[in-house]
Amino acid sequence: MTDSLGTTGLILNEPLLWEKGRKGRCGFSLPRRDVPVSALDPHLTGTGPDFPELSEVDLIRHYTRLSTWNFGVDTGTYPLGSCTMKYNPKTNERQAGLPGFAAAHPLLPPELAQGALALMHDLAGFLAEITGMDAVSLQPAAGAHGELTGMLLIYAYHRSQGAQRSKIIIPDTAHGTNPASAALCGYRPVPITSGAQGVLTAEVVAAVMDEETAGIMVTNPNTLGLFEENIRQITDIVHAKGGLVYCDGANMNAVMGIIDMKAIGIDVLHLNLHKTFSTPHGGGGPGSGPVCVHKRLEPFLPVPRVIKQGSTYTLSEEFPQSIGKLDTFHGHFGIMVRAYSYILSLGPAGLKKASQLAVLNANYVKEKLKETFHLAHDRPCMHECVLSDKNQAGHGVTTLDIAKRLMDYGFHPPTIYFPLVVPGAIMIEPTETESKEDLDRFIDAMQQIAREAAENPQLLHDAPHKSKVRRLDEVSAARKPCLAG
Amino acid sequence: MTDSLGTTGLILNEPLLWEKGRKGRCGFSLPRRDVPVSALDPHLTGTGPDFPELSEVDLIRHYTRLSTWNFGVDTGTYPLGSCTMKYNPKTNERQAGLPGFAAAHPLLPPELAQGALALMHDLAGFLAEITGMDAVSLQPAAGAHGELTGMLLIYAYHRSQGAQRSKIIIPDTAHGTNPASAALCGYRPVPITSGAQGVLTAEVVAAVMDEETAGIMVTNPNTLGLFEENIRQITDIVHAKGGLVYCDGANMNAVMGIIDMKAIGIDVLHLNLHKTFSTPHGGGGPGSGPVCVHKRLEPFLPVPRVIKQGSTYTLSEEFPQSIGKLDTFHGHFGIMVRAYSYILSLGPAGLKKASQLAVLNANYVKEKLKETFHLAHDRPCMHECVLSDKNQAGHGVTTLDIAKRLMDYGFHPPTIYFPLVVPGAIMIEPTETESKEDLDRFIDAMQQIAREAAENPQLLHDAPHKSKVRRLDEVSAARKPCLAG
Amino acid sequence: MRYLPHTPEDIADMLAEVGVGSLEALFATIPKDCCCRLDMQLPAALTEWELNDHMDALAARTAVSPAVKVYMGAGSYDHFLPAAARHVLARGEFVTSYTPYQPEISQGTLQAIYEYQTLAGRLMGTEVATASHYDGSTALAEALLMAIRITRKKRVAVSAAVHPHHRRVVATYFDPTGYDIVELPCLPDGRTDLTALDGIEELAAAAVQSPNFFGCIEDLQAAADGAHARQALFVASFTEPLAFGLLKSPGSLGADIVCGEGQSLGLPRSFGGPGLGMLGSRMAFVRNLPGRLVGRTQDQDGRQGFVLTLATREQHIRREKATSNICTNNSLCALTAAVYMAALGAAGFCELAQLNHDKAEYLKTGLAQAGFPSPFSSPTFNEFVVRFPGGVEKVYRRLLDKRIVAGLPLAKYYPGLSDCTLLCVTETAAKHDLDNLIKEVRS
Amino acid sequence: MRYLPHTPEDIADMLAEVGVGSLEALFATIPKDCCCRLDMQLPAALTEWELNDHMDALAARTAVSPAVKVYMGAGSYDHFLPAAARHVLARGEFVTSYTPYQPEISQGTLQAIYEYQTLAGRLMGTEVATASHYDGSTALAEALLMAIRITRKKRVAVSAAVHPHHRRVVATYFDPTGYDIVELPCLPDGRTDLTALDGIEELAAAAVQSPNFFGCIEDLQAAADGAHARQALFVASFTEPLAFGLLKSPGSLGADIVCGEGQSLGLPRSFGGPGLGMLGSRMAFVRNLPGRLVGRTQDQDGRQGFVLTLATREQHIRREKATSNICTNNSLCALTAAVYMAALGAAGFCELAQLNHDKAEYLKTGLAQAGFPSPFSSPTFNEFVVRFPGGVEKVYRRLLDKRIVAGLPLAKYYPGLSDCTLLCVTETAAKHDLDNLIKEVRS
Ligand SMILES: Cc1ncc(COP(=O)(O)O)c(C=O)c1O
Ligand SMILES: Cc1ncc(COP(=O)(O)O)c(C=O)c1O
Repeated sequence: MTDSLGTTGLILNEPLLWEKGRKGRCGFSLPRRDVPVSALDPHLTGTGPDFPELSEVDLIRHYTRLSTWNFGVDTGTYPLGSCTMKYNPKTNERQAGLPGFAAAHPLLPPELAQGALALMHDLAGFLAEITGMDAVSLQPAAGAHGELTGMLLIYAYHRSQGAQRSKIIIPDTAHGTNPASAALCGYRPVPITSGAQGVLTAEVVAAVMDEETAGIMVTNPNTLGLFEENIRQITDIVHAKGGLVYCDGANMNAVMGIIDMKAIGIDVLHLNLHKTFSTPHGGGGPGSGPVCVHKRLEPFLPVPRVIKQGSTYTLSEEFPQSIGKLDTFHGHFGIMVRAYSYILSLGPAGLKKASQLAVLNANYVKEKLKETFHLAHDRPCMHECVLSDKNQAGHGVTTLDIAKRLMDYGFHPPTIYFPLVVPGAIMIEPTETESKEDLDRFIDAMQQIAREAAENPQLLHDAPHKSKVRRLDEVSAARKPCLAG
Repeated sequence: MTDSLGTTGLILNEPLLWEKGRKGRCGFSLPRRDVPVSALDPHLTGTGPDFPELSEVDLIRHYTRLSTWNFGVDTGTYPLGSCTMKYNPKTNERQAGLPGFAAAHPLLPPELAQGALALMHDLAGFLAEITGMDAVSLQPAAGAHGELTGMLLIYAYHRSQGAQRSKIIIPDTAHGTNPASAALCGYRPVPITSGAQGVLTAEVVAAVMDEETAGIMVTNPNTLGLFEENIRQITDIVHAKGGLVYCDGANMNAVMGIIDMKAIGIDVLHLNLHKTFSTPHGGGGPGSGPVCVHKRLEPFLPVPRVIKQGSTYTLSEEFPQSIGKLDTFHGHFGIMVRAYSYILSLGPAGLKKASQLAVLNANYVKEKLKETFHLAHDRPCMHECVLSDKNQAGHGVTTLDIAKRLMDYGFHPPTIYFPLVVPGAIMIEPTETESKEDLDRFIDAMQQIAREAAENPQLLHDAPHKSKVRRLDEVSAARKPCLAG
Repeated sequence: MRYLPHTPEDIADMLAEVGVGSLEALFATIPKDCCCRLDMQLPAALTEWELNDHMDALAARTAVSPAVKVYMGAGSYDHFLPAAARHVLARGEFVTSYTPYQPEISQGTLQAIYEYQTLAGRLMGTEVATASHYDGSTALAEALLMAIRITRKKRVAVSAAVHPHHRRVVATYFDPTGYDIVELPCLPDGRTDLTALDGIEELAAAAVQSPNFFGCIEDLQAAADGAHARQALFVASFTEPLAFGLLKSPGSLGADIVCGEGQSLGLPRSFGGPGLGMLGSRMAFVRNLPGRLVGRTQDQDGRQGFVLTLATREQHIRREKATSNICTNNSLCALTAAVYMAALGAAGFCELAQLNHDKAEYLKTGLAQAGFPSPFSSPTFNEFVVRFPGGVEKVYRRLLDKRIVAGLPLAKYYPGLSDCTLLCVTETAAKHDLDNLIKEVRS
Repeated sequence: MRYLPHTPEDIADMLAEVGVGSLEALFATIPKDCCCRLDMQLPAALTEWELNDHMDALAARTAVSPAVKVYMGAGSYDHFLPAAARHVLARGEFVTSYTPYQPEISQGTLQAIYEYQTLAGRLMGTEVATASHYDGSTALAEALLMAIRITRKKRVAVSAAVHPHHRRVVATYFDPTGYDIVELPCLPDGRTDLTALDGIEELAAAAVQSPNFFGCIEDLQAAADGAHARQALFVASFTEPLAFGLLKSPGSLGADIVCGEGQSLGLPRSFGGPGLGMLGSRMAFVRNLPGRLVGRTQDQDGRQGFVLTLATREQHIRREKATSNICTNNSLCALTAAVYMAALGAAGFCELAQLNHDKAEYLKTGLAQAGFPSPFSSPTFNEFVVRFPGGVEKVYRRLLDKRIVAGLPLAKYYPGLSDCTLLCVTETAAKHDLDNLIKEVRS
């Protein structure tokens, strides 16, 4: 089809929940009362929350209509850089919904929870094998939580070495969660700039690394989609000064079965199961951010840990040096079930193939678009490539305009204005589940948009044209916040 | 909200299945081969069907996109007359999906199928109780199939009486399936016209009923949404001449717990479980059309029949006068599970309440719109009311224009141009699951459309404006049929 | 009740608007002698949670795998159902919409059914396929009536190896029509004796099923030639369309009308229904086809779109002169089949068919070696008849105690095969289960 | 593999376009000394069907009702989950979308989360509620850090009756910060001893959970007054928000910050996660709130719409100066809670809360009459502590053999309560099961 993938169709408006319904309705089947009412001391009781009252059909239509205002991976191509918006397999939902998992209480005595414990034990083993690290904690609830866990591990390690440190090195390409997580541990981020090639040089690291510095946080592959090729020298430098190396593994999707993280000197790394391991993002979560560590950090891992004794699994708290607990129970078990299912569905060859194809897709898009859009670093990339609006600036067209216009073509925009080191960044991560035809359509759209930028920039300033709402006033939203109805 | 419920938003185009995909893809997990290949005689084997090859994500996106081009009860108000588009409860889907039902083989020995047989036995009993009839067969696959079954029963009955008859009386308000089903039995339909009041008079029936006539097919409440108030006299007349009375029970939703069909002289009646009993229409089926009969017709019911002996259920073929089988196995069991769940969820009081509210909703809409749109019969209606475009004709606006314009307002149009006795009929059946607010919005939309008809008829001729496609060329579709790609 | 949105205030306001004093009064126009019902004797309403418990208990009283191994096909087949298909098929816009009489807001269903018609035609080898029928048996009955309409002749010949239930449904449909049905007997090899066609007068159509009820693959070309030689149409039916991943399509072998049961294309067995009635023919017969058809067209802006078409064949236009009385069909089942065929794709469909055949062959050979050969020599797909010289009942009972259902005993359907059972093996049966079955039979 | 769309031809064409000879060669820029991996030692890929069998077997090795009756809450509650909620929550547009950074095509998520924030605020009695946090424990940790930011003081007091796991997580978060945590002991009646607040210097906040870990309803007003008297903020936490259907909301009792675990609002227990971290406060503190917020605004045509707002608090703008490091939160869990709260509605929520309370009271009274009273006199909601003078272990084991989990033995958490267990009863427990439990305990 030559015409745009994006078009318009009938969509239903829908009021806010409390503008709907009528007192006296209920969309829930209230259980039968088989015990007497027993009154509670009246000065304790209140009037209950002021919730709207809807019928079941009100409820179904409300959320069905809202859902149609959203764009998901199930809708179309979603090349959101750094977010790995790959296809979320439906069988994983089936597995997570099994009563034996979904209805299991987290504090069941281990003998009654062998299935859940076995799954966690084996998943941790799989992740250790995939990254090459020695031990894994599944407790962190998301990537940033994994980063915090990693920082706490490094903090605990240095304390065990007898001397705490105050700083941590963080490249300018790092995701915002990196400095924020470090700060939670009281570490002062020491920013370093990546080299002209878009990767860190040993020199800049050597220049700042000292005995006051706890270590470094590197993202590898980094947020420019490049492999940190000096990583070996860098980790040597950091280790030489008694520091540790944290790797933000959010981009692991590029290198499964290709890089041994321990071998390149990583001490601790977090994974995003909701990226690399295909669990759905759910409009912003829940995710899961396991940390994988070098054996020197294993004693500090969160508790409880699943231990296998013979053929039975138990939970152990017997790790006196542990940093403690990161969340109430075992972490996001429901997400672990999905990731476990994904790993078993692909197997080792499939996982490696996924990484290879993710990298192939990114390089394909890069090659096809680099003539039209300025490419920050013209060299082979990993899972994503970073373009910018430099070539379009002459027409007064910005990255934001390009992103909004892509919606009219039926695509979710890439990540924009990140990483910060590339002005007007357009960060494209296709992932391996996009087919060549889908990428070719995306490339066509980008090229048509470039033409429009030259011929009719207003068309882009006014975009999007087809979505249910157009550009929103974010300024007054922040100035006079209205956060509840 | 004062603005229209209908708006436009981003919708994705999607090519035909075979314009998608690539040879070499497969969206299905092929089972592992654990037995040797054994070749089949090559002159029997072919090349296999030419199916497109898609990945799982291709498949998910294809059907997700297509679904967004559709309007369902889950989307909004669907007042399609005679179709009873009530809310389809989601718990019913859960029940029908239970492995013990969904995975059961229809020819299991009865001792291994007690659960399924018990459900069928009890559902038949419930339907007999709801209609007041003596016995029920669940085998018919839809309403028209139930009509055919009914005709076959009447045919078998007359044969058993020693003399076959050639004609059957069918009112002009009848649904097209009535004469078509009668014709399949070789009966010649004798059309009669309903009286000025929109109901049959005893006189017109008496005038045509004779010993050559097998009986009459009445729809009660009829397709004008009116109760056939002379039904007692009519059934007496038919019975007096040795005929039988068939009732099309598609409109049973109006009278559950209110009318005893046997008491008013009905000999056989079909129900649409996909209307009255809330099972989803699925874009045109599957449905289920059980027939409920007077005991004089019971010996002729289809086989096998579920028999309860003590606490166990068996299947019996021991009915020598049976008309035989109507479909391969037991009928649409999966639909029966949903209807059974619905009946148990509402209970006797809930079913009666549903009928009362269905009638209330229809009368409310009728009263609110009868000033604006011509009302065929200005009298209390049952579950639906029939308006027409008579008042708008002056502006050159037709029922079709009004129906198409309703889409822009976010409503599914009513049934149009049926029943045939009302020129330009607009047949509105709200059902009981629509709330007063929803009806008020619908009424507003209809009134605004009436204003538009006067002020700007072209707006209506050009409608719909918001849907993904606009009016389609049905003429050339039929003239040069393209039925496959 | 959570499905009923009306509050007492709503009801009061609406009654006032209608000018009626109570809900009961809404029915005042109904004559007293139509005696309003007293309360219905039905179980009191259950909560959603009581219903779940009740249904779980009922469902638990029906034997399904893995608890029981069921080697039975006979028109209802056990195939794997992908989670991805279930996911898209649960979309409310597909499930809760009516027949697409308003095409502008029904393009999802319409394009999907158009795609189904296309894939179904490619599968059956026909130029056109309908949007669906109730099931294989009614599709066959409608196909035969269609042949009678086309040929204006009054007699049909149906093979004794057509599914017995399909033949019974045909008999039910034919009973009042005066048309007659001649049965074509079977040969010792398990296939239809086509010589029986000789000398049948007034023949409108001959119907043969392949693979037939015994699982045997018929010589459809010969059957087509035989029918055509008598100026009759040849109707080819089926119950296991997966076979066409391996076999030549009926259309390619000369069938004028092809019909059958599509349950095995991704539909759960669901105790026998809903299934999917499939029916296709040559384009020349399109105006004689029963049932609904979706056609491709354009909207007023020239955009591609789809509509229900050739409605002049149908009851809502043609009434008693319609080609069928069908209205609601099995649309969602057709959609399911389309999703399934698209998921497998050409190569996957063939591979799955081959696997079905090979697993069935594995069991067939194993049983033969164990001393229980098939009485029929004809090649089979994923079903076959096996003879237990000592009688079926004993073996069948013994296996049942081991939670194995040894197929469908044939005595009830074919007295001549009273010591035989009809076994089916699909991709869901693991080799070790087949080995176990052989072992148990032997013991 | 069905998730990987690339055909060999696709790969060849794309490699050519990229100018690279093989998939391996794509990684040529990686220095050799970064030693590409040898093959990973992982299980070979399973088919969808093998996976189903494997997962069914694993899941079968975890005890859930109805096979086992679990009378355990302790932060994870068993409530009925409506099929209707599950249905809408499976919509792909909700499940497979990312954080709504592009509002024009994310209005579904944005309006739904705005609605969640509103209902959550009404439930907690706060002017503003965040879009979600990981769980109740991290919400509490973030709430206390927030109080420290607001008050610029360095010490927090946390009740010993706050969920022990929540307290451990707070300790983990606080460890590197140098801030310190004072524990407020409990009174014999099971509530927090607020007099312990006396003389605590530099107090940023006092945190009390109600109903507390023992199920006891705290005097939040008194706690708020106590904290405020020391110019400290009062943080009220919870693990069972259903209680607010019956009890006064924490906000209405003077809490400055309210936080807790929202799992019981329609989320499956799922072996402990994902849950829902809820957090709200007075509007005055909005710029100190951690985590994401959705705000209402207009588009350029004046249409109502929603956006992520006040992002200057967040890590992607403020980096190390952010109010939290959180990025991905538990959005779909918040959506689930909103659906659940809307399904119940005001009256339904209260009625369900009352039923939980009454069933728990029924068991509590029954056990007391059987000679097993609660050690605590304070009123409770749907959880309570019961003492087995003979020791917990014996009774607990005996009941386990009857497939009953008699709550959570407290020895591990509170040595002083080594002969006590924490029992929970929700609407899912039937009277006859409770009677049976009492009988078993008695015997
Ligand atoms: C490079 C990088 N690091 C860390 C994160 C944070 O992960 P999460 O959002 O799961 O907390 C992200 C995700 O946005 C990321 O892209
Ligand atoms: C009055 C009436 N009778 C019969 C039918 C036929 O029912 P079905 O479509 O289930 O065959 C219908 C449904 O359209 C109807 O409205």
